[in-house]
Amino acid sequence: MAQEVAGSRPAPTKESIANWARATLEPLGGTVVVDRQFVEVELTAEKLRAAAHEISKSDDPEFSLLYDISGLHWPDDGELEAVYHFFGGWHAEGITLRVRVPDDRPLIPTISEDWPTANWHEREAMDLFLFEFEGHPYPEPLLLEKDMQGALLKHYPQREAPDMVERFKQRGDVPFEIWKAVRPEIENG
Amino acid sequence: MALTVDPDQPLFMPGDEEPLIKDQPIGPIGMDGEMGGLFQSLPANILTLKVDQLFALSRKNSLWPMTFGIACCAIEMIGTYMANYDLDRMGILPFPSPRQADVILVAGTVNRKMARVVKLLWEQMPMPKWSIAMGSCAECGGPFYSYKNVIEGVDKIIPVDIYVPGCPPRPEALIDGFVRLQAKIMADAKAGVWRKK
Amino acid sequence: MSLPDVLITILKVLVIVLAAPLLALVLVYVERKTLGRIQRRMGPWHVGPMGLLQTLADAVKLLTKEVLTPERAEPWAYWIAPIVVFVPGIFVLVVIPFTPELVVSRLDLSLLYVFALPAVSVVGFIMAGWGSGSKYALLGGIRLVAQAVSYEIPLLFSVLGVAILAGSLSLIDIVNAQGDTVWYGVVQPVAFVIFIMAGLAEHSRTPFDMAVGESEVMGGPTIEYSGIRWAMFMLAEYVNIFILASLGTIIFLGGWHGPVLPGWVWYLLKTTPILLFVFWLRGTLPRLRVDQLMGFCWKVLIPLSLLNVVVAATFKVYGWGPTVPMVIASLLAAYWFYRREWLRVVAVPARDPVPVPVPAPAAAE
Amino acid sequence: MAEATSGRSDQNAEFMEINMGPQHPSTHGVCRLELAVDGEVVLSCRPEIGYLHRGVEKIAENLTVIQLPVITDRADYLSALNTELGVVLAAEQLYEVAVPERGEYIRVIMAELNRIANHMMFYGALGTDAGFSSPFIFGWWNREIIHDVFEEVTGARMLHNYIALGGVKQDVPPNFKDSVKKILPRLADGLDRCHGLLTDNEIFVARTKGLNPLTPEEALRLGITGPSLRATGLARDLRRLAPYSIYDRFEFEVPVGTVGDVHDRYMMRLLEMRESLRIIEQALEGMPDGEYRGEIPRRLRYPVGEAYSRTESPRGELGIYIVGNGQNTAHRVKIRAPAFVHVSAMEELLKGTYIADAVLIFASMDIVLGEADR
Repeated sequence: MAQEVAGSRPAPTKESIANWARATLEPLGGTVVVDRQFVEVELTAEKLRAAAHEISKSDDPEFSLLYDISGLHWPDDGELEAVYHFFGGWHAEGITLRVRVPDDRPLIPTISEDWPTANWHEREAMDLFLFEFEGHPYPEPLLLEKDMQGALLKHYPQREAPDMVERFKQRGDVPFEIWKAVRPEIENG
Repeated sequence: MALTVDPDQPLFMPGDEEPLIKDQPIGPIGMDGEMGGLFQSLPANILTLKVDQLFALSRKNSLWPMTFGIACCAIEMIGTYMANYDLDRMGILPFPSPRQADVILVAGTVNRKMARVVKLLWEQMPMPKWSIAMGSCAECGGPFYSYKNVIEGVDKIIPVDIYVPGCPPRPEALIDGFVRLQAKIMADAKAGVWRKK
Repeated sequence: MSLPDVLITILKVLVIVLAAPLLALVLVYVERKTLGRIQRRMGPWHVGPMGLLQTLADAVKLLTKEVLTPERAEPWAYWIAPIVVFVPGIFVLVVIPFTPELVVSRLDLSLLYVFALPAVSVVGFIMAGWGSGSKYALLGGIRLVAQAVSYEIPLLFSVLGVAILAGSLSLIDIVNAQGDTVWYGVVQPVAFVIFIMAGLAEHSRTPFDMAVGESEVMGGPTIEYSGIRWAMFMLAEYVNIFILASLGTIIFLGGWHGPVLPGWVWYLLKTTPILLFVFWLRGTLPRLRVDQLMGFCWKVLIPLSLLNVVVAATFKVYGWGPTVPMVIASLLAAYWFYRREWLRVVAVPARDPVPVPVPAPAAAE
Repeated sequence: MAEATSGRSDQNAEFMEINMGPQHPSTHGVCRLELAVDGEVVLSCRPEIGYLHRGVEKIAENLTVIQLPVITDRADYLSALNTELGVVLAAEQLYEVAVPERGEYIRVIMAELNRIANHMMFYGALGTDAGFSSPFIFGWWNREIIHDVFEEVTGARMLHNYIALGGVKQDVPPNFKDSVKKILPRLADGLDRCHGLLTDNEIFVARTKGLNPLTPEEALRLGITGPSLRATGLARDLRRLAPYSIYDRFEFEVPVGTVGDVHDRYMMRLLEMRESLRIIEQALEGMPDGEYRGEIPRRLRYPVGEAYSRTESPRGELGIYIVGNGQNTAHRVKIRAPAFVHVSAMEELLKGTYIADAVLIFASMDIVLGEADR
């Protein structure tokens, strides 16, 4: 598909992608924003699967690379946001989908039928942001174990800097003679 | 949102009795005596110390580390094996299997998922065995100390002999670590550490 | 056999049993030095003068390692495997005639004896592979057996030609037969090359070390061994290489025959190049895949070695007359086989590259 | 691909379950491949990562924009300078900071040197997986030459924290130009040696030609980018397609493969090294004197907004997504790692191959686990 397209047609520009987005994604309830770096479409979670299918199926502005799914956590307005970056295979333009979900019920439909690479991106988002992608073929944890998930949420506990004085006390009086035995060995070679 | 994070409770490996993560005492004290010296039960006298020093001399000159790199320190470890800082001239030859290795060179960050593998490899190695914690990630968690998934230092899992500081440590620092380990092996033999007191 | 003869033979066998490990230590040192030289670095240097005591230090360290048996292993198979692998190497050393008087026993079927015994060490590798209970060991063991057994055939055929020429199966007669006439390596060039290649594959040396290569099977059947048992596998490998090199000189390069120097010096002058060639291969050739390995043996080596037997027979019967065209024909056949059968590169239809439109300067903001 | 991940595809086949475990000499770090093997043929493979997950993105949220390259270096530790370039381009997009000419030229030279060093490491790893250790040493001679230059300029061999907001942290030493001019012929000679050792080595060709060929559509469907995608015939190189920094001033070809098999992927990286040498020569002539770092705003608070930078890292296309919300630490730093996608593509690529080939295919994707796990 990318083969015969590449040679013949000029690369799509940002405006042509914006028009295409207004034509196909607006009916799905998406609002198109153009003044950002790439054309952005804000969607509700239910319409995401249909929009992803449209993007993967579309041929004029050809999109064949799902770059990544970045999760964002807005703790003050209690929402989780998933940002999907799609890019063209033989041209440099791209389109971004944004989905905002309340963080106590983060349900997003999976898009791994149309985009195979989304499989692992969604599993990673599950690990790090506790999203729930319903319909995911293999929702096992990828990076973190079950009891450690949700690492990139803002209230995830972090380890404070160690208090060195207390750590030496905690080590107890370890006899350092053994190390002294090594010292002369090194000094005189 | 169910955030069931309790990373500080000790990590249990399936089927082991005491938790994986606990402070290991440093150095040879941690190893329970039988370090492969002949006639362990003999006390430290003139004859046994001389025999130990002969074995220590041969052990220090043919330290075989295990090809087991985790992160950026592994690249510097490979750099040390290569032509410019050749470790083969000191008799240090990397081996793939833990059975033939004497030294476990933990080069990189150990997180909770990797801790079980490091412990398993350490137990698979036959005695006498030593361990080098290479890089600040292996010593104390390094730049990733604040992330709960990272174990702050390999000495929480296995007893460590030599700490090589640096992030990543230069090949010269790693060679200095090996030289110190050789000195330590000779010192242990002289001090009769392997003998029953 | 009178009593003193028995004692002398026992003494000679004892010397061989002690010489085998020392010989292996020297070969390990030479290999690590040559590998270092190929890769522009020094081999072992710090241990002893010029690193000479390095392999001694390795041996003593391996002797004093802990003796452990993996809990998933079958104890008997695991314990006996190193012995079954190491001992045939020593038995074969007993028969090799370094010089007319420097040989332990003058067996008149020594050629047959020399090639029968390494087949026993293959059983040892199966015991090691299955006995140590690890999947990689099993995989490595099965690969090694398939390789060793199938490369036994071209090895034997390549030597069959020489046996026909010399008219006897005793190594000493073969060397004496080469004394005045031309060496068999010249009459049978293809047989010599096949002998070396099949020998390498028999003991899984590079480029045929599929079974013990460390990037896939991490050391093959010897993965679970530690300490002295692993050392026995290593010693067996190096003793086998020495046997391969010395058989190569005896059968193809006319053992101790040489114009002025004494016999054993000529023997060493001919064995060391073959040894260095084997070590040189270790530094410069990658590894074959299992199916390419087998294809190479069955489709290339065996037909060529059969052709060689025919060449030997014609030389025996008709002398030099028709043999020269036959030798040339066998060389051409070897090259043709090499090009057609062996290097079957999978031909995948090439496609023309997909041009990506370079964005007009205006577009590149 | 989706159904394979839900466990074994065919239950009845009698197969052996092998773990090419985290500690395996040819997995280039800590990734576990669960292979279901029938004899020698791999039936299904399920890659398992997470053994090196160190929370680079979590720690990046505690750091200011000056400290950010320190932690992102350790994500992809083999091409640290290219990752730094991506991070700093995104930060400059957010802070709207101009970079002087000299800074841009120094960045391009260092990034291209880092690309050569990374491809030399790839060359060594692929050669060792093909069966012998000499390529590692051949590759590392050239890496050590480049390490000497890196030490002169940035002070560190591998993880530099040298490219900073607005240019570079400190100016290059006065003899920089001729020290780099001196190593270029040595690198070109080292590259020819590497070609001589492996490229026309018959056994290497027999093992890698025609192994795992890919068409552009399959590669794009699996998300493969970078040299492995160019090997399939699609000449997609971000330095040419969406030129960032000053790459549009240099003229260099984008090497393109024909079949997309392991041999083509290997050739792409070797030809790319030659192109990088050409870029460095042109950049050395064009490097002006003067300011090496533009002026940076006094208070380094992150402006509210977000920025996405795409750069051509030696492994694939690296995307850095920084979201700022007014505090002095970033709200979110997302690293789009090509290695992460290539490991997920392994599930599809390793089906039906021999174990020895599976090792080669894994090595041909040049995967660094630090970047895949982040």
